[in-house]
Amino acid sequence: MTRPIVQVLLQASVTLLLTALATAQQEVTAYTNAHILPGGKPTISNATMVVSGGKILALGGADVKVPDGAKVIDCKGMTITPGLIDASFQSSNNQQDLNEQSEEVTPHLRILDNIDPEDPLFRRARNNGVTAVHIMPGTRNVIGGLGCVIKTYGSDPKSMVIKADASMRIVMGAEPSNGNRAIRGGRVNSMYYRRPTSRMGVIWSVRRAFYDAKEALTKTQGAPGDAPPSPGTQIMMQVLQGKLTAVTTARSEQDLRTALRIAEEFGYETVIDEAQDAYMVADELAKKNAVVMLGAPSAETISGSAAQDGSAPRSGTVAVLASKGIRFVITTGTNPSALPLIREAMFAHRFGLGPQLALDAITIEPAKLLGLDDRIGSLATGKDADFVIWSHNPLDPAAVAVSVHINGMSVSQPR
Amino acid sequence: MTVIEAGTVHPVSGPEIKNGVVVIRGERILAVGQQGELELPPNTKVYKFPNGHIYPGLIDASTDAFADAGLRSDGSLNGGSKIADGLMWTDSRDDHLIEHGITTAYISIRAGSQLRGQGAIVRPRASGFDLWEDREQAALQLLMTKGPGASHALQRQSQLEAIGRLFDGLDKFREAKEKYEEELEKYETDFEKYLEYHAKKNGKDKEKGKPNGDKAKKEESKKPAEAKPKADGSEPAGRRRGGRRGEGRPPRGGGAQEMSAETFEKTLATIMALLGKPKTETPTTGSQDPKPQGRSGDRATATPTRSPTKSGGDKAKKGEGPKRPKYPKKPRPDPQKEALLKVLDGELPLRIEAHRVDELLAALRLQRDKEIPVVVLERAYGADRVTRKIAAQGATVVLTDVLPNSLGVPGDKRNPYSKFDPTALPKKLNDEGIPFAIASGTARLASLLPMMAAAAIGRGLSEDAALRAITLTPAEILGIAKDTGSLTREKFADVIVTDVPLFASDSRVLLVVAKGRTEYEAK
Amino acid sequence: MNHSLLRIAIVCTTIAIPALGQDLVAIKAKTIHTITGPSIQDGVILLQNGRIKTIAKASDVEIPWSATVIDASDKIVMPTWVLAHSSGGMRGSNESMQNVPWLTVADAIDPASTYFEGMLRNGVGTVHVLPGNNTLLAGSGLVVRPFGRTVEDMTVAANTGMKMSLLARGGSRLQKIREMRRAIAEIREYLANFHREKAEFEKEQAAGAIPEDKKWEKEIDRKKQAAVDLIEKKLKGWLYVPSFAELDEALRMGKDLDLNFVLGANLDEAMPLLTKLKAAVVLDDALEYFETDPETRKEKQYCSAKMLADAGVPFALSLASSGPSSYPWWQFGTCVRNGISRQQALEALTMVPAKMLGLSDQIGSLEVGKLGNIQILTGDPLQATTWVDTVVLEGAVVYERSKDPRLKYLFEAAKKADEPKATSKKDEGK
Amino acid sequence: MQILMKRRTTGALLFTALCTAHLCPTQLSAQDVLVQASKIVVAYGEGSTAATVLTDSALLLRDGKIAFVGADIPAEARRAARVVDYGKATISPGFVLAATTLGRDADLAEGALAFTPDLRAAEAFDPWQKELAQLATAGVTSFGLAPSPRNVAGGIGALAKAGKKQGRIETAEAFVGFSLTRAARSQERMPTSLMGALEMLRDSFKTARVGVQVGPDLAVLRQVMSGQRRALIHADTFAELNGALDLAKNFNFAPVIIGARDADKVMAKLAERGVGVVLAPLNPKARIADLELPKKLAKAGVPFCFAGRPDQLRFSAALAVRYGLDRNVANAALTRTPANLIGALTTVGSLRQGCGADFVVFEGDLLDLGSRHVATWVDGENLHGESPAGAKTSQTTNSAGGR
Repeated sequence: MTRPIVQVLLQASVTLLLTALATAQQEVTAYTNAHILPGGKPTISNATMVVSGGKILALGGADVKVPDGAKVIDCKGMTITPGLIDASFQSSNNQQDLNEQSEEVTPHLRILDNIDPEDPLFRRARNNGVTAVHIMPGTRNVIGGLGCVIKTYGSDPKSMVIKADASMRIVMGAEPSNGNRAIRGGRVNSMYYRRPTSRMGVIWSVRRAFYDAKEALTKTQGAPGDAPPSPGTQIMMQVLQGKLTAVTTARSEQDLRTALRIAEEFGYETVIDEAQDAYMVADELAKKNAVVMLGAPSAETISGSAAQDGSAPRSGTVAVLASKGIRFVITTGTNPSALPLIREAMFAHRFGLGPQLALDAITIEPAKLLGLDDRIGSLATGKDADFVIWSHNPLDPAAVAVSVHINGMSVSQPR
Repeated sequence: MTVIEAGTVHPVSGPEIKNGVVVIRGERILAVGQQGELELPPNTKVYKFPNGHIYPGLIDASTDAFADAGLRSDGSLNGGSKIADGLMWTDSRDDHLIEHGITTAYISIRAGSQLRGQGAIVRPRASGFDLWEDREQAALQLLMTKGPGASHALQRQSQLEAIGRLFDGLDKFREAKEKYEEELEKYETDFEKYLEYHAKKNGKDKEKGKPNGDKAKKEESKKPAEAKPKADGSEPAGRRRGGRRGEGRPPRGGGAQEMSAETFEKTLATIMALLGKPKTETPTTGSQDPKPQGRSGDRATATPTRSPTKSGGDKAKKGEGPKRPKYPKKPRPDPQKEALLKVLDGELPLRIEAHRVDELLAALRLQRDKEIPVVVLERAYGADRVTRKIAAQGATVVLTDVLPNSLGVPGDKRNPYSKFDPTALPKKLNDEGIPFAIASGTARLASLLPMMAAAAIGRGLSEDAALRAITLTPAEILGIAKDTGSLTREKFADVIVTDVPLFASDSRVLLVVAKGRTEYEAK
Repeated sequence: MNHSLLRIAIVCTTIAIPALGQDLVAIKAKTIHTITGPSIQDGVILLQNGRIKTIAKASDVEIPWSATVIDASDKIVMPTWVLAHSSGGMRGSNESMQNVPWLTVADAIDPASTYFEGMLRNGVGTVHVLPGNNTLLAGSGLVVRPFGRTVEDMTVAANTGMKMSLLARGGSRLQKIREMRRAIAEIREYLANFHREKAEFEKEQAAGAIPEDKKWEKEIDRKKQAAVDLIEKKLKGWLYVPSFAELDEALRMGKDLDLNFVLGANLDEAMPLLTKLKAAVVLDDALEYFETDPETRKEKQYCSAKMLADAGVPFALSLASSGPSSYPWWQFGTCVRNGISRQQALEALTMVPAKMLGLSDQIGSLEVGKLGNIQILTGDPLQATTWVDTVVLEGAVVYERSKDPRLKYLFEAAKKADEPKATSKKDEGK
Repeated sequence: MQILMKRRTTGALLFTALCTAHLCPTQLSAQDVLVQASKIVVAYGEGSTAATVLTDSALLLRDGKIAFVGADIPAEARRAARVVDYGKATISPGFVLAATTLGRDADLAEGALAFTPDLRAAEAFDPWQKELAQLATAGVTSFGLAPSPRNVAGGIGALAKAGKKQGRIETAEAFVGFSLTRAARSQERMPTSLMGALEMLRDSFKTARVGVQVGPDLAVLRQVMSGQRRALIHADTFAELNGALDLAKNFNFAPVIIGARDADKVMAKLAERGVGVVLAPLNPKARIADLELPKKLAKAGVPFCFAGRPDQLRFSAALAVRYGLDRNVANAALTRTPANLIGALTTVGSLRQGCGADFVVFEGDLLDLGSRHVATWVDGENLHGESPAGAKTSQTTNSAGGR
């Protein structure tokens, strides 16, 4: 019995030692005469940024002087932007591990258990300037479970997490019912003989899950003695109470309208994911001031298992969303042939989105959407020092992420 | 001049020498002996390993190094394909054979159905490799096994018969070649005589200017069939034989399609002859032969319809002098048959991969029936039960997978190979005096060659026999024993040095000298 | 639905355009990039009968009154791109039989194919159409202009090369090499046999066995003419080399045939061999690829264009039929991103392919006397926001962005939104 | 203690009393055995401590146990005992196989439910199964019969030994087997993903810790949390390893990881928390990084051993030595560490007084494949190889073809 206690004491002292070490050698670095796009604010040319201890100390034009003893890095001719944030990122697990397929509705399962920091897709994202990603369970279940926001570098998933339970994913459309088979007599030899087997069935599962949650909400005020609601229902209750944002993945026009209708029916706030047909329902989205996480604007076709629900994406969608004043972010989404995030923004810029809006759609807007704009998303004093030094203007096809920094530490020298 | 001194020298061709020395001049070994015995000229490079061990360069008698994944799965190999064509240095982990002390390796590929191409002997280098001069085609690989899957004895029997059929038709091919050579010389001489005759004759009756209808007709008939205009070259070619429509693959058994066009023309010609058609010039080739070679032109001349006029011509103008000779038809080149001929002549050893006892017996029967002089049995797991026959027929054996229980969990009924014990086999072959080599089998296991020999020692094989099985015997099997395989005068200077005895589990190669050049030196 | 609709749209636009390059055309441009010479600011290009008459600054050129003027004074003018190797624009690009050297793409090109419409939209002025990669000797190609009602209209140059390929489908690389060697050996044998018979005929004639007046009228079989020209180096060979494994064999074949190589991906293992390439090569459209080291499981990104540039081998780019690599600006961006100079990237779609096709005196750059193949861009060719505004082929306007049906379809949504401020200028201010 | 055992043709019963009387009458008054050899390794050291080695000494075996070692063998017992002298050979403790299902995966995995921690593997042990015969040939004297990795919580593993005619269970309840690998997630039942598996375990451990009155399965989890029973968790990829280690940290028990293919990604955590690792047998064709994993584990001070196929145990140790592992650690990995990891250090893994008389005899260092495997003794009986002095005891099986 004594062993575990000794162990705890030992660990405590070790962690104390580490933090002391970190603060002692407080390295201060200054990045001088760079062209800085702070995100959300206008550009500052030949500016200086001072970083130390993983935070941004100072940022500004000529008025910011370099503290003595600081390591100076000259970024002549280069551009510094905040670290990019991908609000809908697909890690490379195969489909089987992205969803718990023994049931269709599993709201309480966390994708965090699946994260492998040395996943090659994280390294590719880092090399292209992405410093934080929002990962959600797969699109195989009707209600997949809890997504999380993590930084794209770290030795242990726990240390990478910025926001543990950031969202709950709901999937509209036929995709969740693809693998199920109707029980029409004959041998039932696998668990996949179950509902839902159609789009109606999928929406019915969502409605029933929310109904149970509403039921549990009213009941708890009543008799406290009953058995506590199942963990899944507890999560659904948080969504209904507005404590947890629900992300609804919907691609075709029909699914988008259903998503908005269900959200209105049960009275919860929802963010629309993928939304290839957004330009067809732009007015309704604007009316309900919904937020859209647009999947891969550059894609000419939808590939992978989602092709059934996908529709022909239109290049003009970004311009429509911008002109209608709909809040949206650009993401790589579930399309396996999506380009790196910065190139998606470049294509959005080509299809008519202003340069400032295009950059904001992959930096400050996703931070606001995920409720983390106090820590990441833009370059301002006190925020995390997540930033990228680009060789050219980032929306230039020849732009390369010269160095990517997370918490002030350079995490990748791609070239 | 280079000198290597070490605690013990294992020359393989002689007893172990304590505190020995190997003297190398240029590419060859000058002398092997006790330290201090030989005086050394001034500018010699001296390597000293006080408690190291010197061995001859290891020889891997069967590996698939320098072959990338595409070549290792190339199902199209047949008797004619030269593996040396496809070998490439790609600096992958499997290509660094030299670091494991392997100075010579025989490369073969385990892909393809029966005849699996001609293996090559290579000398690995620090980066790249050299082909052994005249050993680019070192042996013909033949597969005579159905593999570890459960297979019916009758199935294996029918496979062995099919292999037997490969060898017949060879003598016909050889005669056709020789006949073609003779005809060619005869044609040259006849043509000269024919020209002289006419030159002489024209010299005499310049004024007569006799038209010579017969030859003109012969010339005219040589005109190739009038081909359709190029534009509609895509009209459907002759009957498709084999190969599914829309499938880009060439029709299987390319020869078969050509056969059908020929028989088609013969039958057409005989029908024409039967009908007594007066038309003598060649039938317009309705069945336009899609084969690009000019063969349709030649074959047209060879069709029987022509022959009657020729023979007729002879009789009528008896006193006319030599007629114009006909250019002989070149037989289709068939690299596979040429390789099989070389096997029968003994120039090319035949390597037969046979695992089970009945497959080994069938291989030995093939050697007896076809009198194949040099046969090497590969991977002969069941060889311990046919040792007498192997010894009687002088076949040699190359063993691979000599690692503990490498063929499966012992006693596992589902796996027919689990009853073979590859580590105990070397001792039994050694007792029967059958020359055998231990080889890695695949480039990934090249670094474990000494460990395989150690595994054999663990099951009773003597240390010298084990060392010989990875140095001198493979050299003899590959036919390069006069140049390498042991530390003897005038052989190539292939020398490796290890820190502890080679067969210890943690033995490390410190130095590799191949052909006198220092190829690898451990840091 | 939309394919047939679009095709009708193209046909009707072509009729409206006046006959090609009869008269004088003048193009006023903000910047003219001539590729071979220096760029000219606010220049004017004068075309006569489809050929460039003068290129100079606007100040020292006097535009004749009869010339039709194209005002591009706020745009960039460049020569149209040249694609040295492509197998698009044909109903089927591969014959099912392996050895068909007598075929020609002239019989398969479909002038109304949307492929050529895509070429115009991307500013491509000359395309060398060759058969696909699945056959051994696949037949000869044709250099065409992506505009015209019939194949004859579109043809720029014929007999430009025989397509050969070493692509082994179904893992039979050695067999493919063997078949290629045998096919070439048989053609050589046929040729040698033909010359031997001719020599013997002359000897017989000299010796009097054949009367003097009889001439030798046997000539090469029409079906083998193309292959014989290839052997006699009268016809260029375009050899598709799928990966590093076939490069060795390709170099060996290059010694005795006049070959241009079309390199596939996965070339990093053959880095030392690349330096042995003497002539320019064409690169597949996929320029970047990832490779995972089996030992360390680390992923490394390679760019075939960079490898060739380091080996000092001039290269030409190709465009895919769809996806990002079907846009020239994306291919240029990929090259510059991997460390290739801007000029070398631009030449990879202009002068280098023109030289490979042997048409460097006709196309590839804006010089006096060359064909008037000109594209007018809204901005710098290496920028993502640049669109091709107009394409002029041999003095005739063949493409205008405002009348492009496909772009209308893609951006229709922007039109439907009631207020016009959806365009990028409006967003600048926000 | 009349155990009804049936002669094993189709699982028939055998009356022990009748059988022993008939087969080996001399067995009743078991005579002591004195085993001599030039070198006897009593036990290999843990980590860097040296092995305790006796030269030209002997062991006295009585009733299948080691009665006296070396000098303290009483004189009269030495005279009365039957002498077995192995001359130049080396005697070392028998190999211990930490966790194996001995090819009977189906018997050791409950198909319907993924969470069955209270099932006992001992009950699925077939003492007459033919795989036992291979153990002596491979030098394995005792093994941990573990539940199959096809269940998230497989059940309670046992320590067993092979015998001359039949195997026997040494300790019925040794450790508890869990699994997070793909095998546990590819059945057609809950869980089908790693998220589901971890959630199931977290949930069960939470109710076991907090619940007042719990069923037999959660009682087993309590024993694990209290440290009474070792937990052996199958885990290969980083996500599985990380999940297992976090689970162990949250519920405060020291697990042993089986498989650990990506162990170098979590090396620091393994070392810091003193977690043991049971590696799968080394595949000679694997990556160099995989072959050097034992060396890295030894450098980081993580106790490890090999398991899986018994006939590959010694070869795996030899391969590990070839790729840089220190010889002492390799020897310990075959004998002492596995016994320690499954909590059976007092009975197997060394030749101290009171341990089972399980040892192997080799000519030369057993880590070099070139040294000949002379004999294997289990519970004082010679199961493999000839014993030089005494009559040729009936070997179980070393020639191919089973019995």
